[in-house]
Amino acid sequence: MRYIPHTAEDVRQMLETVGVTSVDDLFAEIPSSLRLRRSLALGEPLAESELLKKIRRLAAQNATADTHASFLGGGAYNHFIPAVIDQLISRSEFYTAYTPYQPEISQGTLQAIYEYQTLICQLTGMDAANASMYDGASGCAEAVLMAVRATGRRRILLSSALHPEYLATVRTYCRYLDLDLIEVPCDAGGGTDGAALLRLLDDRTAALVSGYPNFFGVIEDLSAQAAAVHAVGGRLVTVVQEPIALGLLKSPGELGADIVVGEGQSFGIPLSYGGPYLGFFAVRQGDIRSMPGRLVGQTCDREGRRGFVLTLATREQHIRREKATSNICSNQGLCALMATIYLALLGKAGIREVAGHNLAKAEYAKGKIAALPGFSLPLSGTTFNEFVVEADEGAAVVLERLEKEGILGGIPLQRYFAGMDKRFLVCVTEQNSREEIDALVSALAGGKQ
Amino acid sequence: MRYIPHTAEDVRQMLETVGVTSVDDLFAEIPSSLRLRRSLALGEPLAESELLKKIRRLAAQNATADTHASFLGGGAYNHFIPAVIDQLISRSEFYTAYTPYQPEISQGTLQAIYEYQTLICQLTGMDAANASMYDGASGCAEAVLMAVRATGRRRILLSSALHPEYLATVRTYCRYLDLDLIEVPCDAGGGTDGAALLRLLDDRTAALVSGYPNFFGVIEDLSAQAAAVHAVGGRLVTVVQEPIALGLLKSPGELGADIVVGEGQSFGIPLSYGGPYLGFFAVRQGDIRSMPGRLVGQTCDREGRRGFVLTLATREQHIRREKATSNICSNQGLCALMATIYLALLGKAGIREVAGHNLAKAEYAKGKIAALPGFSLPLSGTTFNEFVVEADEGAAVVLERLEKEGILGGIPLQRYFAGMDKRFLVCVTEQNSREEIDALVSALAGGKQ
Amino acid sequence: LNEKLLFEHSDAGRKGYSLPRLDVPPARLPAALVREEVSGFPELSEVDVVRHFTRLSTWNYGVDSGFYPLGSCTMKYNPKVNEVAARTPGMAAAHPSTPDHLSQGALALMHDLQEALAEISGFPAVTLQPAAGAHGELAGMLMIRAWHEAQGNSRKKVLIPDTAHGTNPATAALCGYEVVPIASDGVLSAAAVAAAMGGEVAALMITNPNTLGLFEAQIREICQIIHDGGGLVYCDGANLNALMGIARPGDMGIDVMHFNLHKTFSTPHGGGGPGSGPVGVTAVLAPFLPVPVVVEEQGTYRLEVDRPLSIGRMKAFGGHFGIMVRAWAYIRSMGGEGLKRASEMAVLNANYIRARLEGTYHLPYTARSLHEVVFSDRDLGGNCHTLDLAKRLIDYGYHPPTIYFPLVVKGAIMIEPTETESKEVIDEFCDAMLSIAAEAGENPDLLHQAPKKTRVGRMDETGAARKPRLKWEK
Amino acid sequence: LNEKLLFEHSDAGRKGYSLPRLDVPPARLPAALVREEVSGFPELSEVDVVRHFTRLSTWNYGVDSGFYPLGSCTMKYNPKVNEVAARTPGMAAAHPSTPDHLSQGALALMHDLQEALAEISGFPAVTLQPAAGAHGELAGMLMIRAWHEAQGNSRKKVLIPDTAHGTNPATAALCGYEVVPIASDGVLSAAAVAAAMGGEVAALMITNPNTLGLFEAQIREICQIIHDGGGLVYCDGANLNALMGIARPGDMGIDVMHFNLHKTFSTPHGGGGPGSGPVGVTAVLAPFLPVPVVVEEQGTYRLEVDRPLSIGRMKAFGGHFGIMVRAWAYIRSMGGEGLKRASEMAVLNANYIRARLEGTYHLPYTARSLHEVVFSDRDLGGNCHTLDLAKRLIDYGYHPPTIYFPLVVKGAIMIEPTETESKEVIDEFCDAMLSIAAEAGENPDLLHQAPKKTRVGRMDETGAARKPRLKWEK
Repeated sequence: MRYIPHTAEDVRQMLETVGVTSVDDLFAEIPSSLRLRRSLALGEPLAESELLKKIRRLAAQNATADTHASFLGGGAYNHFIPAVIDQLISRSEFYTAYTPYQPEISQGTLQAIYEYQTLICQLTGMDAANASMYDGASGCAEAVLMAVRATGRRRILLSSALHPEYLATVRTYCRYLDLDLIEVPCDAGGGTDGAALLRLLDDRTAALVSGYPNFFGVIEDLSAQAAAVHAVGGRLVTVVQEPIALGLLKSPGELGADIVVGEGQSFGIPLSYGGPYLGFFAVRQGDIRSMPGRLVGQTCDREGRRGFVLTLATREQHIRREKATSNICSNQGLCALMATIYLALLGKAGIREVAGHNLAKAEYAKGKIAALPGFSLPLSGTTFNEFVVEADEGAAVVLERLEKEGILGGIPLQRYFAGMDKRFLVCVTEQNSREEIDALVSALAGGKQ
Repeated sequence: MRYIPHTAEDVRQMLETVGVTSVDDLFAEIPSSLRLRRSLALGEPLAESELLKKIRRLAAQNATADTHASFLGGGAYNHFIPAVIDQLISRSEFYTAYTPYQPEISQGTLQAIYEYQTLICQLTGMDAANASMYDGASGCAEAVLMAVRATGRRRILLSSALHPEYLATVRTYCRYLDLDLIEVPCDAGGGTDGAALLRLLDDRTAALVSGYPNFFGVIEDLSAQAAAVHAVGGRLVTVVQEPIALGLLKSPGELGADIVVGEGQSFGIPLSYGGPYLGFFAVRQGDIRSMPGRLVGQTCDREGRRGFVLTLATREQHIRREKATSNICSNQGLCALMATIYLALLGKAGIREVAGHNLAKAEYAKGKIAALPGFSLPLSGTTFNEFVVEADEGAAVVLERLEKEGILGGIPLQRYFAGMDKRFLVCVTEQNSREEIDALVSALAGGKQ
Repeated sequence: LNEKLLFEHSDAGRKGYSLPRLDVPPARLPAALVREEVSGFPELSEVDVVRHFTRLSTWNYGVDSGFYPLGSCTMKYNPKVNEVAARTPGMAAAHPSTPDHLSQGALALMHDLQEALAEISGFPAVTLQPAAGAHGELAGMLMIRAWHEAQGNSRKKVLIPDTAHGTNPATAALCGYEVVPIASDGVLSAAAVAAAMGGEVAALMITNPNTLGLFEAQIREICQIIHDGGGLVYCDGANLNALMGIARPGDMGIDVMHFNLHKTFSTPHGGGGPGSGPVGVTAVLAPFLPVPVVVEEQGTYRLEVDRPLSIGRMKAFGGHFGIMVRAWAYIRSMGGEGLKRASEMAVLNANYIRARLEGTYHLPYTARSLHEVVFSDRDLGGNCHTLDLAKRLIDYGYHPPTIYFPLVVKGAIMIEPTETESKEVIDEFCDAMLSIAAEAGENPDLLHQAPKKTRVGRMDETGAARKPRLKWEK
Repeated sequence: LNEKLLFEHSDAGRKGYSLPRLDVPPARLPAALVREEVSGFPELSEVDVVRHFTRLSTWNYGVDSGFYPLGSCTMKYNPKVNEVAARTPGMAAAHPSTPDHLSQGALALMHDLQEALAEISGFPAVTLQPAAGAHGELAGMLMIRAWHEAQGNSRKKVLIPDTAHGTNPATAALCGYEVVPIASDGVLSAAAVAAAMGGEVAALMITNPNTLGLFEAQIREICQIIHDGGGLVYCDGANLNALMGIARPGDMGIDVMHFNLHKTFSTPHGGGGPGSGPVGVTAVLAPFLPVPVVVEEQGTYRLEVDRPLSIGRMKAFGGHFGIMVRAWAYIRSMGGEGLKRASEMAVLNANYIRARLEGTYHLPYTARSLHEVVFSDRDLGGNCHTLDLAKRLIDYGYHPPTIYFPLVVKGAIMIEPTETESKEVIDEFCDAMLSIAAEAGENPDLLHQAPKKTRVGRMDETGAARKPRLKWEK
């Protein structure tokens, strides 16, 4: 057994020292009626070569950007991942370590998280960031809970242009917390409707939660939303599902956001069929102690050498138990490390350049698609790297046609919104070549161009 | 430029310190007539994503055991490579280090080589092994040179059942050294002809060089050869091109070999279209100082702690210059590390088990093929995991037919031996499933079974 | 070697990244939307970045560095082939919104994992969505509450023994429950549960084996009491590594349990995450599982989202798929007998440590241990405490055990060896523990000053919390 | 942490490997052929093996650990994407005996690399077969001799300057040549060559830039003299990193040169290998190239073996293909301008180090340096020598430069920074060098006792050689 080192002789000696005669005796405290009297029906162990064959056979049944031209986005993005990241996170000192409870032998993890926290603050324009949450959706739910704690209010306005799975997650988290969750409709541009927002805001409102860019790819007017929600004493929670956009866009902090959460998958983390990803979470100075999740802080040792530790743990569940800011008791350590390495490689110029490529490719695609008969761009708002397309013949038919030409053309909005059967969400990143975009356009047109 | 860190400001400051006004001035000693006055025609630099796309496109044009059922052997073998090996050799402390000239910061490399040397000695039954040579073929050539040095004789008998590319390499190395290279023919079993050997041996003979198993997969009678060559005062050089066989076979040392060389690719090293591989080289105690290549020895530091160093360097070119035992000035460090990890994982039981699977699969295939009309096994000698097949319709025709069914059926011997147009060499390893072997047999039969 | 922060290495104009030439016309956003630059972002070449993180890594200690007996964390060896499996391009590059019929490999693997976890635990239905143990707890407790609500029953209390993980009360609170602690005497007695049970009690949250490493021998009776009172039983599955192939929580009367794939099923801890926290439930609770659920029909798999009683989504997409691949690879590599052997050897290792240290270290609870053993610092000499012992172990080359938990043991030292450690490793560790106990009496300063062999010594944690510095600034 | 030898960890019955169940009948060899067991072989589980080598690795220093200014070794950064490229399954799993028409990707890459090396060096024909620099030297000198022999000319002498690498004379000897050393004064003079040239001389072996980091400015004249005398010129290409895009050896009159892919073209040194040593030659020598040669015809590639004048094979198969993939990836990532920039910055770095250290360390040769600079220990105080300086640099966190080479400089300190080091790194290194020079005067014991921060101190090398212990025994 390649993962278990015990030889028969080891077992014999150890049992003798323990003072029992068989391995079975070790389980004597388990009532006999509870013992499993058969083998687990999990089959024979696979040799390593068989296992790899099997996983490759399964993997071959999945369509990816390697097998298809892919225009899938909607909260998970196909960006290039430099080889350096995998090389570094594969160092076992990083990936086989646990939570850095012992700072003297965890400075690698701790310093990297401190750098991660700094990068997130720089990108979002906020004062403090935690060591990460499970993903953008759960981070969004935690932001709602935090706004409730911070304001003592129980009414939450949720933009209906948020990612539908984020909305669903917020609803799950809040299910038994006696909160009012109210959706704010969209305007014709695809952003949160400003007039409706003003109508719905009141002095019971803890927060407005909106996307930047939102689920439809549209860049919301955060300044106006911040002004409106601040006017009633509420918080603006900004949700960034595609943070590459922040390479170009004004930071939410600059525009007045109070809590910024988002999905960090774009930063060098594999798509991996939906996870593990990276929820980032950033707040203003005054809210640090009500923020959920782990935090790393700088300090020094007895000899004055700089070092880093987990800090402000008094907010957390292992100390505060039922009074904790959250029940979360891990962070996405390795994913945060990937993002840190990714952002370090890109740097100031790179993040802007990548964002620029995404924008340019998406704009190119938009222009071509808008010009096709039978297709339109129903939303007028400014977008970054994804946008909604409407097809007269219906989204399902179109997407099926694309599939036959080896193209994953986008996400049918019918999946989330009843009645949107003609619309689908198209995402174009720096990974899509002009050739691929042209092929998409040509296939949309029915291959008749 | 992602691999060059110099900013414009760095360059300015550095030039100022150097005391020149431009980078071009640094090259002032190069006569102007020798300066290249144009750009190198190597095209635009590729971004990392483009490079990977390009290499994947090229890779897709190669047939491998992933795309075909492969029965190719002949000096390079398709064995399973445990994932642990790549994980460990990818630690940059190993793969980005140089030759361990500074033992204080190279104990990792040094101890691993010491372990490698030990494993090779255990496997071959010899007293000392060097830190490795380029490959089996060049190691074989170095063994010939060493036999000449050790005996002061200039006549070398080479079994004609050695790998033809090894023979060719020996001829190249000896081209201008005024030696007599004489081939010993094969017998009907496919081994070195014992009678011919006795005729050719004389007291001018420095060595007999033969394979174990030999190129045709046949297990030679080393004891008899050792007795014969020792009787005239020569050395027996044993060449092991498939060392997995040593998991089952008596060690060459036990049978009387004086120098054992071979190819270590089978020990966890990727096929990689021919290299880099691993030449191993082992000798008897008395010959240590005339052995070529690096050696690692155990010693201790000033405080008596055990440690390892490069040793007996006085044999080598950087000290002995034209009197060196060889001009080799590197070893296959990382490949030796792969082999060390591989053998450590297999261990005493594993090496035997893998060898047993190879034998069993090859015997199964032999039995099935021998039973096919139109096919025969022309050599009667005992084999390990490869064997020669003769096809009435001709090897080329048969192999082409197999190719069409997705099978790389073997190596046509016509490639090396004029007149052997009906024969091909078939290799079966633990990687070939019974299903694959049955498919081979069925395809050989013309798919009519 | 010291290593500066990324930002301190930075030099204007460096980049460690390359893009292809832009093959479409450049585009611009309206100027009002555009920021100047990402102020403060580092500028580094590839080699700068590689050296930086390579050096940082050397200040860490992982399972591959040595023995890591962190109690309750199951720091077993993380097989390397599982890393390869998770990186298989068709798995790692699969987009979560790919149509089901083009994701059959991923879905088949998830379904197979669901089934395997069901078999191991004895629960008929499993969700893979939760991201970590605590997330699974939340999902589990939400299902319990949803079940009660579906019965028109709005009980508000949850019983939690004093040995519980801190996440248990935190989770109960997130579900709108009030926590009622129950005292145990190492092992929870049915009588104590009976005394606490009442019509207001929605559930009991229990850990089995508990955080003292002891089997809750009265579990069947306890479940019966809760069920009879109209409640449900939640089990924290953190300690499942003691039970695989030995006994199944689903057979004990438990209604819901989460799994920690990063503990029991060997996926790496990643320096704090990502984990994965699937949840198994009884048939009664199956309709309440979060969506999506992977469903098989005639060899075809699909993500089912239309489940009217579901508690909804716990997060976006289907869960930590990359972690599932690793856990699946582990289960398939071990097979049923292998998993049983793992639990057996884990328990043997813990008992062997107990036997070797028991005379020297104080053992507050003496019932037979399963996969972990909890000592206290009571008998340590020289005014040395658990923290000093832990730091001294670092100098001996070990990661310390979990300390000061569970709270019911003063100065707790909670040791979980796991099955991947050999007798040789365990013996050397026990020797070190015994040697430190001797040092505490003879030369306590060795403990108080420890660690000495690390890059930094004991940190000023109070200062860190009093005036938090949470990011770098120029 | 100490770490025992593999064999000392071993315990009977452990295994870190698994095989599928045998799906054919077992077979047996005749008993007389079969050994008992591989006596002494270790028995370990997977975790044992992983920890063992992980720990060993931490005692090493690589380019990713820090600055590695080993002169003449060109320890530049090894790009990570190249490692991925070499591991692409279609490349890493390709068998060398696959028919050419099923190996077009591999052959196309090799052909492209041949062409790129030809363009960089100015030689029209290139072989990729040699396994390392010294192996390339051997191939090159064999071709020179074969050419002479083909002319019916059996000259027996080879001229080698005193600054040459030790491999040069060793190689000449392997080709049956007698070595005639020529004295240089840092740079070789045409006059000295003219004086040594004669009808017995087959070739000159030269390194350019030479091992002092100086350009052989009279190279054109020197080649002319050799050619006029009926000889050929071999160039050791170890120092090509100074010249890419600046000047081409093939344009200087040189006839044969080897490349070190593991130096100039960024492939990792692997702790001593594998390298790769292609050879470029003039059109006249092309027929003598070793076989196989990759040939292109109308977009199809094949391995050509039938070349009657060829010197034959240097080894089995086509060479270190895995290394070629990395070098190809590097060249394609850099492009023509990038390679030139690499040479420029490599030379700038060396000159900057020279400028910063020149007042403090003795510089025996003062001609303008190219990619490396050679100091001596003449001016070091406190009876400190080059070895002491080197060991003290280790305590500062650096790999030492090459020491005591070239032989023409007493106590040589040969520093080659390469282009991948930033000004920041170089400045810190120079600060360390200056600080050590000061220490030598003030506190020489710091140097004599160094290194102090490593796992082991200076080793007893004499003892090791006197009584060699080359393998572990029980």
